[in-house]
Amino acid sequence: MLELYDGSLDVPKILKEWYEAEATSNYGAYIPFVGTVRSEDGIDGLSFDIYEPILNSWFDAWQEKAKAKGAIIKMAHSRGDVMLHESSYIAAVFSPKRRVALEFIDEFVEDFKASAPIWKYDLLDGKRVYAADRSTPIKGSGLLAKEN
Amino acid sequence: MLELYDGSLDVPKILKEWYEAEATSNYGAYIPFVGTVRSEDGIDGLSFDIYEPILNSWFDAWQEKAKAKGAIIKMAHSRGDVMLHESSYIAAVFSPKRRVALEFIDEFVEDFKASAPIWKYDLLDGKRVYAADRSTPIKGSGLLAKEN
Amino acid sequence: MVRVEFLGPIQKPSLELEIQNLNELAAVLQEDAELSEWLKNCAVAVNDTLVSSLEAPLKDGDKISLLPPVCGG
Amino acid sequence: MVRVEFLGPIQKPSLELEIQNLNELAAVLQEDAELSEWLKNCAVAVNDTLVSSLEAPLKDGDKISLLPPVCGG
Repeated sequence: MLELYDGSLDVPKILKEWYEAEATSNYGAYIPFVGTVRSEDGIDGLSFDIYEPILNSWFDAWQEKAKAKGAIIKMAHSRGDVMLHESSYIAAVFSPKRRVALEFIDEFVEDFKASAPIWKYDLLDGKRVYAADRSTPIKGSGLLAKEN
Repeated sequence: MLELYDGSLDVPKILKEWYEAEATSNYGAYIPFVGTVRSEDGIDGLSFDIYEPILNSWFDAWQEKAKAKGAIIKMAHSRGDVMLHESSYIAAVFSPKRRVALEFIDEFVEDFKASAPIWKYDLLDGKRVYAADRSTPIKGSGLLAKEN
Repeated sequence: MVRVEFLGPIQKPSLELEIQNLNELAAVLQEDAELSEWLKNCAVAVNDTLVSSLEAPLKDGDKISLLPPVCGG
Repeated sequence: MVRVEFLGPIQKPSLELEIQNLNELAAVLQEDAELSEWLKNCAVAVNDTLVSSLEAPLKDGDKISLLPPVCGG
């Protein structure tokens, strides 16, 4: 399940809904990862653009991987502005046993950072500034550039 | 923070309390691990004994380790009976950045399983049966046994 | 006719182009000085599937997307 | 006099013993047939600190705990 929200996430509500939705699915481990906007470099917050078609297919491929190990993944992300100390991202793995969940949440979050088609901007003095220095080119980037 | 409860854990409430307690602490990552009783081998539930003095010192040592990396740990565990599909364990790491939290939650949960002075029993036909086959001798065990 | 979209921070309107493959797209886009820095770091999707080669033929109505470096979370 | 406690699933009442060190404790407990299987897998704490050697001297009032294999979570 992939949920996109305008603005910040209601973390307690989402964590509760996901927990209750799987209450009788017989998963022994539930590991959410919650990402929250930190105060640094004088920003007022962050802002996000999402390209949904590719985000959906990327997520579906991970859901298949999880399924092959008897696990499931859920994810929520913000669109638009998220202010300091608000949260913009939750990913969670449910699995029968702990090792699968502990390994999966790590792999999933790292690939999310490297591959999910989401663009981050700093909110600085009322402006939206692309976070170029913290962004990662998607694998295979540069295809259209001049060879030299 | 280490919290012990009689019976099962109110997971949504605890996850919410912990999230809100650190809302302005400027941690970028919050990773809870939730352990839930699975239906297997015909059990009705699990039951736990805890030896608090050593659990506390074990936990304090981990809190120091976390602090050295700018992180904090919280943990909740049940005493006594916890029935099928109820939860008995939550551990959580808060840290400024994600790598520390992802690595710490894994190391912490694994050491918890190997070292925390908690004993598990299956609830089977109204009896409390020590889960000997899933239990791990604490490092250094066997000190008092006959050498042979 | 194919449509080329620039995603995220590349502030550029879509293009409609008469091209047969991605090699031709590369040639067109490389002439845009503004885009040359982006091209080095952009991934390319055809009809919302990422591609790793310039050779695949394009057909009328295809949608091409340029994806600059990402940072979710 | 030291007190010896058996934790968790070892269903055995505490003992009060006049011993000077853990070597003496080992000798006493090894004579209890019921305990011999537990001893192979038990960790030992003196005053709630786990110990890794039998040599440390015991003093009057010390509390010794035997911890069988654990399984929290």
